[in-house]
Amino acid sequence: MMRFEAPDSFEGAVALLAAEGGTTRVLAGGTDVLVQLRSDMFTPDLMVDIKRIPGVHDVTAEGGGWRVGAAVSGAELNEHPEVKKDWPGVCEALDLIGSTQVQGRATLTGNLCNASPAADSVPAMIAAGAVVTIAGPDGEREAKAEDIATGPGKTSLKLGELVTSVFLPARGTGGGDCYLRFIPRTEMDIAVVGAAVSMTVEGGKITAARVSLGAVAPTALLVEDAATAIIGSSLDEAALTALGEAASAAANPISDKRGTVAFRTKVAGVLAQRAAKTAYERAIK
Amino acid sequence: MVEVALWSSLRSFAGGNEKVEVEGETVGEILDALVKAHPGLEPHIESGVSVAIDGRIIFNSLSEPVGPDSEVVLLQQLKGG
Amino acid sequence: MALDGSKSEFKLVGTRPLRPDGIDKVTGRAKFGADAYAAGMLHGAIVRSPHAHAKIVKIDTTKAEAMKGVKAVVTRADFIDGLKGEMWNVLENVMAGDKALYDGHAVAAVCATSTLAARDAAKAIEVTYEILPHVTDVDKAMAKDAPVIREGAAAPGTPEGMHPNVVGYHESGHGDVDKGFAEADLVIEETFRTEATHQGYIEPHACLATMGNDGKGEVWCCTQGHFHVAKVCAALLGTDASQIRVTASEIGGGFGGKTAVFIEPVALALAKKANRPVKVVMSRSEVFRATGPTSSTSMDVKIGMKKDGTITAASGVFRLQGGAFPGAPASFTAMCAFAPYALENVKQIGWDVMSNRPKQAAYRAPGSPMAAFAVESVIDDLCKGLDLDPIDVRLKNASRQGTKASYGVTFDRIGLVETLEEAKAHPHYSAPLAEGAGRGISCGFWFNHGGETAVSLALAEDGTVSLSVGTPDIGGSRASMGQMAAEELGIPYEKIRTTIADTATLGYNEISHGSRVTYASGLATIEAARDTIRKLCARAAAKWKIDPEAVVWEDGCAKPSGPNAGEFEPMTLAKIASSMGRTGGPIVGHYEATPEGAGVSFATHIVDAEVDRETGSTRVTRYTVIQDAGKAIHPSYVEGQFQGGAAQGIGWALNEEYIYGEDGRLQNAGFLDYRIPVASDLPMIDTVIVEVPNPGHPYGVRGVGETSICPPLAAIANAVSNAVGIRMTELPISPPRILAALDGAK
Amino acid sequence: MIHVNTKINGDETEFLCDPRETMLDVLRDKLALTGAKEGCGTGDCGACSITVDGRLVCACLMLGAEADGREIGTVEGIATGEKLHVLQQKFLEHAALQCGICTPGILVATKALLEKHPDPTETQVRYWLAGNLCRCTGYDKIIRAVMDAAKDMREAA
Repeated sequence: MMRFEAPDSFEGAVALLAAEGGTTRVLAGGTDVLVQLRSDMFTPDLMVDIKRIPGVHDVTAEGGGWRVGAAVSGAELNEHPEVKKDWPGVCEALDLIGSTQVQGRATLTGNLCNASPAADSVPAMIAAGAVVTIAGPDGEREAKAEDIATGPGKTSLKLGELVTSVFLPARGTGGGDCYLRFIPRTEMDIAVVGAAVSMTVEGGKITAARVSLGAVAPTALLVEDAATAIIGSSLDEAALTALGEAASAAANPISDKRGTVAFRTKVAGVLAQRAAKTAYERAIK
Repeated sequence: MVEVALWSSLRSFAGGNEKVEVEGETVGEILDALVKAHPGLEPHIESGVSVAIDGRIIFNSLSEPVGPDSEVVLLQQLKGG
Repeated sequence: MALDGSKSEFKLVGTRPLRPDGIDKVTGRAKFGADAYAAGMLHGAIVRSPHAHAKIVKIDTTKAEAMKGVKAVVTRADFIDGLKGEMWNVLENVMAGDKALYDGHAVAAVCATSTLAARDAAKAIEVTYEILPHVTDVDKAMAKDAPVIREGAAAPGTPEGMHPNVVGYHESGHGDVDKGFAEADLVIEETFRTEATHQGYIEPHACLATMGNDGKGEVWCCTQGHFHVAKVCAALLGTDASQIRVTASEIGGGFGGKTAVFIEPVALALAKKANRPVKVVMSRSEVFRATGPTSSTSMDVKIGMKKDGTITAASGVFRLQGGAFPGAPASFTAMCAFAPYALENVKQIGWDVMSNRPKQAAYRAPGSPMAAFAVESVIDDLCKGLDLDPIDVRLKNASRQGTKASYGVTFDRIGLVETLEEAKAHPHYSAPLAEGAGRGISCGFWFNHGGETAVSLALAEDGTVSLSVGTPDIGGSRASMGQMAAEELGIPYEKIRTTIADTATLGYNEISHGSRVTYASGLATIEAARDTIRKLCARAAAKWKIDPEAVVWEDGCAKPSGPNAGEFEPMTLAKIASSMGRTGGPIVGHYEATPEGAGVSFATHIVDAEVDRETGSTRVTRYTVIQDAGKAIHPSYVEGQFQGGAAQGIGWALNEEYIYGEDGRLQNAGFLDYRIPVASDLPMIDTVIVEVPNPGHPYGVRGVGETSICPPLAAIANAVSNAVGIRMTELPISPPRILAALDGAK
Repeated sequence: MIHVNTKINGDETEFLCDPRETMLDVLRDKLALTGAKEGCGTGDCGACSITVDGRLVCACLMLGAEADGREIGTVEGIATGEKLHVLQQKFLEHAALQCGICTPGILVATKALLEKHPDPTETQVRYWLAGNLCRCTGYDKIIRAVMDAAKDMREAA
């Protein structure tokens, strides 16, 4: 029999999770957890709802960046004009997940901790250099977004740990990011390929960049070769070609019901190029 | 006599003929006459056939009248979605 | 019952009144299959095979039976023995016997005091399987070494020496195709494949059943045919059809998929054993895994054409996989394939093949859309090869009144030419096309159906009317029935309430299928109204002491037929009804028949599609449906059928498919990965209603529900093939397939 | 069992639920509010659309236990007494439903849309409704009904 708890502090949540001898799940938006429950894929012994914890619905300015609470929904984040201005790629990535209804609940934290290789917001967070805060029995720690998922459905979180917020760093001037994904329909599908690019542009030249790919490996990839391909360029044809090739080369996908190896490999390059173009336009605007 | 057209896979059960002539004034009488004349047709007719009379497909009604000049075509049984 | 020449002016037919069930449906009050509750009700859950093909060695229910709240468990042993033919197939599908035949095949069921308790108990039923080799592909299932689903299932006429999985054969045609091909200037032969698709109704199957040990049962369920449900349940449980009373709930979509019976006999068996009402509701994954998808196909089509566009010969071989039972609509596919064209030489062959998949169920014009995909693709390639306009070529070869159809009959009045002419004149066909886009057209054909029908029409003392029909309303038919009754009786539409009567209160009605409802129940409604009118006239005649023949019915009143009949004030329906108890008793009109004049129907579709050549993504940007409706009773719902068929066809063409893994398990048993079109995928869908009256209906009605899904597969395939310059021969035309084709062409 | 106090369509409501029961299970099986339908149970079809504190969600993707202290809106609360909401009236006039199983969810979703975007474009309506599957209509008449209702509501405002 599953237990349900809704603690009013992260300390309380950690205590519940750490004390549970059986399996546990943290309930933020629930858009993955409840699907697993209904389809009998996974029923935890303990479900901990964190939405009653003060501050989890808040988006707060911090050191030029933004701290996004663990229960901030896609709809809420996309109604925040300043975060949207600084990190349009992260916002659009979260917004792409599921329907309007799912947007009423889905969170960055949940998308990250569900550890699906195809999670839309994860490549965007990785490209953005997002850092998450983790509460646990040994106190608080921080981790890079790319260090959370370790494989499909698996995370580096230890017993009793949970993510309390996501920090999007200061954007600074000349910054732009973008996330694109390929799906067969226009909405409602899981990404067949996802690509996020974040960059800083000074005087028309890209001075810094991060490129991340989703759904082409067991976890979202941070592709340094792809970033290297465009850093120093003004995103000319040669740089774009090199970017596409680097992205396709980094892709290590499987064939499944959503796409083939050949398709994903090729489209990873196409989307990386298209995302880079949009990120560049946003950076120079 | 009414001339009845058979679909190709039925012909081997009626002496290889594309068309056979039988007596009958309704769909039911024609089907009975077909079985009587060509017993090999019985399992096919038993498992269900439709009969087209002058272009109209008769799905179930055995009492549907058939004239001596009617075009009569046996079809595999039709249903829909 | 033939077309009533005198009826050309209509007051209500052709208008768009609000549907009588509308307010219930916009307020959430309408009761669908899963919305019924009964005192003391239990919840059922079904245990399903996770294997594609396996011997059932043992079913151990002891753990489940010991669980809290569990009231009964049933297996095949709780159903009747000794059934034959299709009833045996249905039982075997409803509850597996010795073998599980597909992933999702029901093997046991349990009921408990809550849905959670029932689901938990279902998980606790231990089934021991011995896994057998399986096959899910149609061509592989016909191969010599294919695993045998079942011996001895072949229908009479199946050629000898075939694999036991081959269970049906159809061959028809006329002329000499070899001679015809020799006369052609260009002959194209191509092989096509389509994957199985699901009807995808949004409401999962649901029912609530009670059954006592006296053999009397009650069922509430969402079905296209509640009389059929009663018949099947009685047969499977060994009781009398008249002892099972079935009420059709509101139905949340069917499209053919709810013509089959799955859970109702199980719910009855559980209810009987537990002696309490039992509700069974399928989950979405059960719907995909265990209810009828359409057949998957593999098809070879060869067509020859002269330089002037004349088709000299056409032949096709159509192989359909229909799941683990006979019944794939291979004969329909074959018979529909070339029906739009007047051909001197034509031959078509259909194969019905079993595999380890769920038993196929009818899906909107079963078998026809796939045939059109193959045939209309080849015709387009011939047009391209001979530099001819695709509409001109179709017009040149189009079937007309008097054409000897490819499947043997001679067509009566039909409307294909009219749809093609409308298509050619439509602004869509001549609109400029965006760079990189393609335009496709296609024709489509469906037989349509009549079927057993009974309708009853009772007057109330206040002059209002209760109309009882026996065909579940799957798309607004209560509105059109009300319109037809009101048209005949000459009273306001609002004075009629149309009800779908249960199986105990009306004569047998065939399922709502074959696009038959507006045609057959409509015809019966008109005739029941005319029967009522005869009775009303007789009452007036008795009052006036004149001959009933001297009374006519006009504008809702009985009137003397002329000056010779005498001079009397017209009597309204309400006036006659108000005194009916004292003038001879209740007035009820009725009509029972098997109308056989369903007119065949044709459509032509035009579609524009844009393809992203870097990702293989296709967007449908413009869509026009032109179809012959004979006579549109309620044009809004006719348009709705056109648009719905087109949308389903778009899904079938581009994204929808059953995906089986190497293990024979269905990999996409949910709306997440079984990708039906969403609102943002589609453009507005323009419609043109062509009205070429059906000679077999008093108002000229032809069924419209099914024909609309026949052309889209081909129309979209033609548009995409035109956009990318490569013939796409396999559905769905998914992005990976398009990219692979483009890469292959480089 | 968990004891929950909530407000549904403005009415104070309390219920007991199993921790595994979804809000949809509670609405339908405990409270007899069967307007919200289960088409998938996995958030893919939108037939169970409700609002929670004004935010559009799928009732199947929410536990009943989460409703404590929230305000829930369902299709049963859209009409005011016997007066239909403009959207409901327009859906009838445009024949925007065939079978009607998706209609409650679509009405709840479009009401939320028009409260947020009173003057939406066709594209906006289509994307907002992408999570509400309709298999009957091809969406054409639904989109027309929503656009027409939006126009009337703007004019009345």
